[in-house]
Amino acid sequence: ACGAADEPTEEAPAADPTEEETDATEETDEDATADYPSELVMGFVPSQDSANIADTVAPLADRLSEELGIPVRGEVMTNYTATVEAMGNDQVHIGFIPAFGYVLATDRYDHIEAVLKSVRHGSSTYKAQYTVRADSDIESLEDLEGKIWALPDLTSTSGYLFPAAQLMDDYGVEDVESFFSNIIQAGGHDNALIQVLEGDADVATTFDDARESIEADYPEVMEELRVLDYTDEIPNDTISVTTNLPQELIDQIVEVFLSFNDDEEMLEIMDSVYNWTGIDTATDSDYDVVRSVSEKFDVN
Amino acid sequence: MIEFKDVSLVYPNGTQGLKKVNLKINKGEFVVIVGLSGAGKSTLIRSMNRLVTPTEGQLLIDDEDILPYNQRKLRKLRTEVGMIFQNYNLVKRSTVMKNVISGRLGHTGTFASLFNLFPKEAVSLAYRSLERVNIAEKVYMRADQLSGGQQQRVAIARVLTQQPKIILADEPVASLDPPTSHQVMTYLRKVNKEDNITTIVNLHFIDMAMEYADRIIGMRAGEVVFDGPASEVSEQTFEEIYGRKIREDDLVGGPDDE
Amino acid sequence: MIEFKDVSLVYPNGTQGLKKVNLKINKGEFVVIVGLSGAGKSTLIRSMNRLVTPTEGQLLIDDEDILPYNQRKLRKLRTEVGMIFQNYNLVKRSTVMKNVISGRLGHTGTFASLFNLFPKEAVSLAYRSLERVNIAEKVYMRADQLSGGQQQRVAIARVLTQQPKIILADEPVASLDPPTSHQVMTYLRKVNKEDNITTIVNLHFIDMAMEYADRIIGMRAGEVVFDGPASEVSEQTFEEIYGRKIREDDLVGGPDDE
Amino acid sequence: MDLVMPPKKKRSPYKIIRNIVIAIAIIALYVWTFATIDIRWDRVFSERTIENMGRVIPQLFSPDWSALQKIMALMWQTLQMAYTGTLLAAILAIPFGFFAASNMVKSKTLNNISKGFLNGIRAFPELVLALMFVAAVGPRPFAGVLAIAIGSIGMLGKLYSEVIESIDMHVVEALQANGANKIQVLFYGVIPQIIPEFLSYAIYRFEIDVRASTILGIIGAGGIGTLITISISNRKWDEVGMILLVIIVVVTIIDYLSAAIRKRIV
Amino acid sequence: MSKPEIKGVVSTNAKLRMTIILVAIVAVYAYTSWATKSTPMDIVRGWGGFQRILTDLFPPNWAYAPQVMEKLIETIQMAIIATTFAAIISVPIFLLSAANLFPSPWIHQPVRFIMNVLRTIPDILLAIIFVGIFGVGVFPGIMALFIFSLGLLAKLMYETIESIDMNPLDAIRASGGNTIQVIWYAVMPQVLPQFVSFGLYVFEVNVRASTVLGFVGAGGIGLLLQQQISFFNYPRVMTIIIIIFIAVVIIDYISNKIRERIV
Ligand SMILES: Nc1ncnc2c1ncn2[C@@H]1O[C@H](COP(=O)(O)OP(=O)(O)OP(=O)(O)O)[C@@H](O)[C@H]1O
Ligand SMILES: Nc1ncnc2c1ncn2[C@@H]1O[C@H](COP(=O)(O)OP(=O)(O)OP(=O)(O)O)[C@@H](O)[C@H]1O
Ligand SMILES: [Mg+2]
Ligand SMILES: [Mg+2]
Repeated sequence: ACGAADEPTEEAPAADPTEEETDATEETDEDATADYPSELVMGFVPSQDSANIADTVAPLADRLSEELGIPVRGEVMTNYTATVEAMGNDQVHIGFIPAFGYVLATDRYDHIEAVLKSVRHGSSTYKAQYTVRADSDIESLEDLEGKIWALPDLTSTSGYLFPAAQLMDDYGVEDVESFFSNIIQAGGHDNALIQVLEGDADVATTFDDARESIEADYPEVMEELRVLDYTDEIPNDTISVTTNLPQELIDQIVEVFLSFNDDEEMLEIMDSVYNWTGIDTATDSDYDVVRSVSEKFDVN
Repeated sequence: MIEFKDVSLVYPNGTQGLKKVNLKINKGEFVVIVGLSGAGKSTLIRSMNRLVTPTEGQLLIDDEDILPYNQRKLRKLRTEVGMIFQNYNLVKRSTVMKNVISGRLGHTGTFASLFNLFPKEAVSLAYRSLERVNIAEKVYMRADQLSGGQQQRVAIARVLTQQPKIILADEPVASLDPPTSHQVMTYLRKVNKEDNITTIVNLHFIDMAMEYADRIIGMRAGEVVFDGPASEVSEQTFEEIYGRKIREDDLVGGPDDE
Repeated sequence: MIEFKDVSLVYPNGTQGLKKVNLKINKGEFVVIVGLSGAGKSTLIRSMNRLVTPTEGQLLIDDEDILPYNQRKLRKLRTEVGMIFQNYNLVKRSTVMKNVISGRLGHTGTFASLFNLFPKEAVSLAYRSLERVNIAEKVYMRADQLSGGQQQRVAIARVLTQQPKIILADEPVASLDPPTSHQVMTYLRKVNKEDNITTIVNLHFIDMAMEYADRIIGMRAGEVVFDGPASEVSEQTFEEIYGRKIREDDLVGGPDDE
Repeated sequence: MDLVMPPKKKRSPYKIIRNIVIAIAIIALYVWTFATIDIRWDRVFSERTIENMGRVIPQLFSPDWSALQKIMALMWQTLQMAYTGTLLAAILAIPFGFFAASNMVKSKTLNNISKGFLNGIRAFPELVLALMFVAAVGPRPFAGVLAIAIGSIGMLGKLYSEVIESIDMHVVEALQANGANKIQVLFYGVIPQIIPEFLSYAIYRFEIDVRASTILGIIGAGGIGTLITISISNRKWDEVGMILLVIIVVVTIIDYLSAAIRKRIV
Repeated sequence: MSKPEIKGVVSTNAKLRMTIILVAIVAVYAYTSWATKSTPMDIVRGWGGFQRILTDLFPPNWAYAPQVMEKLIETIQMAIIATTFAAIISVPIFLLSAANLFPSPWIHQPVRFIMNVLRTIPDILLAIIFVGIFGVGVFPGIMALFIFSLGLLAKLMYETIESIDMNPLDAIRASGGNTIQVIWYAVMPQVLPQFVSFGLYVFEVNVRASTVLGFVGAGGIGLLLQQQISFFNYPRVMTIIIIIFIAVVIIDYISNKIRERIV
C-alpha cells in the first residue's frame, strides 16, 4: 500500500488521488471552506537530536495563542510516529518533526507540510558526526571496516540514515551490515557514545555534538572521544502543519513564529528549552535531500 | 394411573437401563422403588416425565402413551408431573420465592415470566406451599443460605406450586442425615395423603422404604424383581433385590471388591 | 495401655470438644466409639496422637503423660500410633507403594526420604502389609485409580508398615458402601487380633459397632455416656447416646431443623 | 528373616523410549537456547552496570514528589481508559461466551468458531493492538480504550463460556421437568447462576486492564505510560520512581477493592 | 393459616439495590467514556481510520519474514530462560507463602507482600528500568520477564497449595513425618502437575509479553515492530504481527496439549 518510491508529488496535496483521500474524511466533507479550529494543538517530541530535552512547550503555546487569538495547547508526544499519526488524524495541527520523520510523514499523509524549520547555532542545517575513542587507530571512514558500530536507532536521521548513506555513496559500501562486524542499536545518541566510551563499540554516529549531552554524567567524554568525520548537511527539524487548516491561518502561524526571531524573550526560551537560536521558513523541497537519502534504504 | 407396558430403555452407549418393565401404579398411591446403585431406579422415574425416553414399549399416563409426545405436549405433561431431586436442584443464588414460583413457569407466559409478572394467585399459591412445608418465613432468603433439609422442603414447595397430579422423587433424602430424612419423607407422605397425589420415590434404605411406602418395587439390573406391599418384604426379598453374593463377599473380603 | 484422666479440650473458638473424660483402654482391645455428629469422637481419637491437644487433664500412654510432649517426642509417639481416616488420606497422585512406604517416614532420615532411599526391610515390610490386606497386586498403581474400599485397605497397609502399637481409625468406613464397610472392618479386626494392636475406631452405625467391637464407648457433647461390652447395649443406651428428642423432631417436623 | 520384596515395577518399552525422547528433547532445547542467545555478558557484568545501579536505583527509591500531581492526573486517565475498555469488553464478550459454551449452543461448529476467535484475540498483546489503533485513530486515550476493549474480549469470552459450561444443569433439568420453555429456562435457571461470576470476572479483568493501560502510553495511546517515556528520555529516574510508586499503590488498591467486591458477589 | 403478606417474587429491597448498582455502572461509564473521548459515537467517527489502517496493513510483505523469524527465535529463547529461572526460584517462595503450610502470618504475609508488589509492576516498565541499568539487549528483557513471572508463579502456586487436600498431610504427620517430609510426600505430589502446568502457562504469558519488550530496547521481536512502525511501513508491521500471532497460537496450542495431559 503505502510506499511506491515516487514521493515528489507531495507538493500538491489535493491533486494526488491516492488512498489518502479517505483519511481526511471529516475535513473533506467541508472541503475548501475549512474552518478555523476552536483550538490549535501543537505536538512536540522530546527530540533525541538535541542536547537538551524539553518536556513542556507551554511558553511557546501561550505566546502563539496570544498572537493568533485562538487557544493553543502544547502536547508532548512520545515519538515522532505519534506526532505524525496525530496530525494525520487532525488531532495535532502543528507538529515538530525531525527531517527523516517528515519525509516519512509526507509519504504517508498528503496533508502534512513543512512550513518552518529550526535554526541552531545560526544554521538551519546540522551534521552527523562519527565519534571514536581518542586513542583509537581509526583515521578515516575506510578504517571502519570490520569494526563495531553503535548507532542510536535505525530511525535516526543523523545517527543512522546520513552516515550509512555516506558510507554507501562515498566509499562504495554496498551493505553496511556486512561492512561492520557488528551493529549495536544503543537506543539513544547518548547511549551510542557511551558504548564507544566503554569500549563496547568502536564508532558511534550521532548528531553534532552529542558529546555535550553526556558531559554532565561523563566529564571525561571530550578528551576521551574524538570526532572522526562529519556527514553532509542535514536540514534541521521541521515545524509542519496540516494543510487542512485554512491557508490564512497557516500564514498567520508562520508569521508569528518568524516574529519570535526578533523577540529577545522568545529567543531565550527557545534556546534554553530546545537549543534553537531561531526559526526559518521552509518548503517541502528543502527536505528532498533527506528524501533522496532515505530512498537508498529498504525502508518502504 | 401410570402404566408401563413392556418398557425397555437402552442408553446411547449401549447400557440397558430398563428391561421389559411392566407396572401399574394407581392414583394416590405412595410407591417406593428400591434397588442397588445402577439398578435403573432413576431411569424408571425419569422416564415417567420423559427426562429420558424409553426405546421400546408403551408408557401410559391416564391411558395416553407419552412416548411419542412432541415438545409442546411434553411441556404440558411436565407441568402435571412434579419432580424432586437428590440435590434439590434449586437455583442457589435465587431467593426461595423465585425458586418456588418457578414451579409455575409452565403455566405462565414467557414474556410475563421474564419480568416476574406472575398472577397474584400464583404468588399466593407459592407462599401457601411454603407454609405447608413449614418454611414460609424464609421466603426471601437465598436458597444457598438454607440447610439441606430446608432446601429439600423448598423443592417440595416448588413441586406443590406446580399442582401436579404425580410427584416423582429421585432419592430425595440421599443427601440428608437420618432425622432430616424422616422429616422430608413425612412431608412427602403428608402431601400424598392430603392432596391424593400419586407419589413415586426412589430410596436407598429399605427400612425407610418400609416405614413410609404403601407399596414397594424392587429393581435389579433394569428389571422389576419385587412388587408388593411393604408388609410382604422378607429376608428373601432383600436378597433378591440386592443379590445373593453380597454377604459372602462381606465376610470373605475378596481381593476385588468393585 | 491408654488412660484418660479428667481430659478436657476446648477449641480456640470456645467449642468444648471433650469434657472431663476418664477412660482406660487396655492393650489389644478393639474399642468402638459411637455418637452423634459433633459428639467429640474425632476429638477423642485425635487427642491420642496429639493431632489435637487437650487443654486439661492427663493422657497417659504406657503410663507416660503425652500432653507435655515436645515436637521430637511427639514424632516419636506418632511413629508408634497409626491412624486411619475417613477419606483414606492417601496422596492420590502417588503410587500405592509410595503411600504405603510413607508410613515409615518417621523411621527414616529426612535426606534419605527425599531421595526415596528406604532400607530394603522397609520396602519388604510395606509389600507384606499390602499382602496382608490382599491388595499387593496394585502396588504400582496410582492411588486414585483404586476404589474407595481398596484405598482404605492401602491406608491400613500404610499403618501396618508403621508397625504401631496402637491404631486409631476415625470413621474408617463412613465413605464406603455397606459390603465394603464390612470388608474393611473385617481387616481391621483381623490385624487387631493377629498383631495384638490396640485398635480404637469411630463409627456412625451402632449395628456395625456391635458386630465388631469388644467394647463400645458412647459419647455425647464431649462426654462419655456409655462404656461397656457390646452385649450391654440396649434400647436405652441408644437413647442416651443419640438423645431423647430426635424421634419427636422427626415426626413433628419443627420449623427449624438445623 | 526372609525379605519378601515387591515385584519389579513393569514398564512398557514404549514408555521408556518415550521418556528418553522427551528428556533428550528438553535438554536439547535448553542447550540450544543458552548456546545461541545473544546475551552480552561482558556488558551485563561491566563497571557501567554498577555505575548505572548507583545512579538509577537510588533515584528510583527517592521518588520525585513534586511530579505527583501530574502523575495522578495521568493515572486517573489510565483508570478511565481501563474502565471504559473493560465495560465495553464485558458486554461484547457475552454473545461470544454463549456461542462458545457447548451446553448452550449445541452446534460444535459454532462452538469452535467462537472459541477460535476468542483464542485468536488473546494471542495479541494489548500493546500490539494499541499500535494498530494509534495508527487508525491517532495517539490518544481512545486508541488505548479500543486496545483494552478488544484485548479483553478474548479472555472474558472464554471465561464466560467456562462459567456457562459449569452451571448446574440439574437445575435446568428441574425447570424443564416443570414444563418451562427455553427462554424461561435461560432466565430462571441459567442467568441467576452466571451473573455473579460474569460480574466477578469483569471486575477481575478490570484489574488486569488497569495494569495493561499503564503502559499503553509508551506508544502514545494515553494514560500514565506517556509520562514514562518522557521521563526516561529525560533520564529523570526519580520521576520514574514516583510513577512506579503510584502504579504500585493504585494497582494494589484496585486489586484489593476488586477482590473484596468479588468476594461479596460470589 | 394466616393470610400471607406477600410483596411479589422479588423483595423490594433487592430490586432497589440492583437498580442502584446498574445506574452507578452506567453513570461511571458515561463519565469515563466522555473523559477519554471513547464514546460509541467516537467509534462511529473513527470508522474511516479503521478502514485506512486495514488497507495499509494488507497485503503483508512476506519478503521481510526471514528477518522476523530470526528475532522471533530470540523472543522465544528469552521466554524460555526467564520461565525456567522463575520456576526454580519460585519453589521456596511459594512454599513459604502458603498459609496452610506456614500458618504464622509472620512468614507468609511478608513474602506474599513482596510478590504482590512485584506483580503490580508492568513487565515493560521493569524492562525499561533494567535497560537503564544493563543497557539495551536481551538481558534486561529476560530480567523483566523473570521478575514478573516469579510473582505470578508464586501466587498461582501458593493458591494451589492452599486448596490441596490437607488430609494426606495429617496422615504423614500422624505417622511421624517432619515438615520437610510432609511437604515432599504429601504436598509436592499433589501440586506437581499444577506446577508444570502453571510453568507452561507462565511461559505462554512470557512469549506474549516478550514480543513487545523490544519497544523499550529489551530484545526480541518488538524491536522490529517498533522500527517498522517508525517507518510507517505497515505491510511489514503486518508481517510481524502475523508471525507473532502464528507463533503464539502454536505455542499456546502445544502448551495446552501438554497441560491437558498432565493434570
Ligand atoms: N445418561 C446415561 N447414559 C448412559 N448410561 C446411563 C445413563 N444414565 C444411567 N446410565 C446407566 O444406566 C443404568 C441404570 O442407571 P440409573 O441411574 O437408573 O440407576 P439407579 O438405580 O438410579 O442408581 P443410583 O442409586 O446410583 O442412582 C446404570 O448402569 C447407569 O450406569
Ligand atoms: N478445629 C476445630 N475448631 C473448633 N471446633 C471444633 C474443631 N474441630 C471440632 N470442633 C467442634 O468440636 C465438637 C466435637 O467435634 P468432633 O469432630 O470431635 O465430633 P465428631 O463426634 O467426630 O463428629 P462427626 O461425626 O461429625 O465427625 C463439635 O462441636 C465441633 O464443631
Ligand atoms: Mg439414581
Ligand atoms: Mg468426626
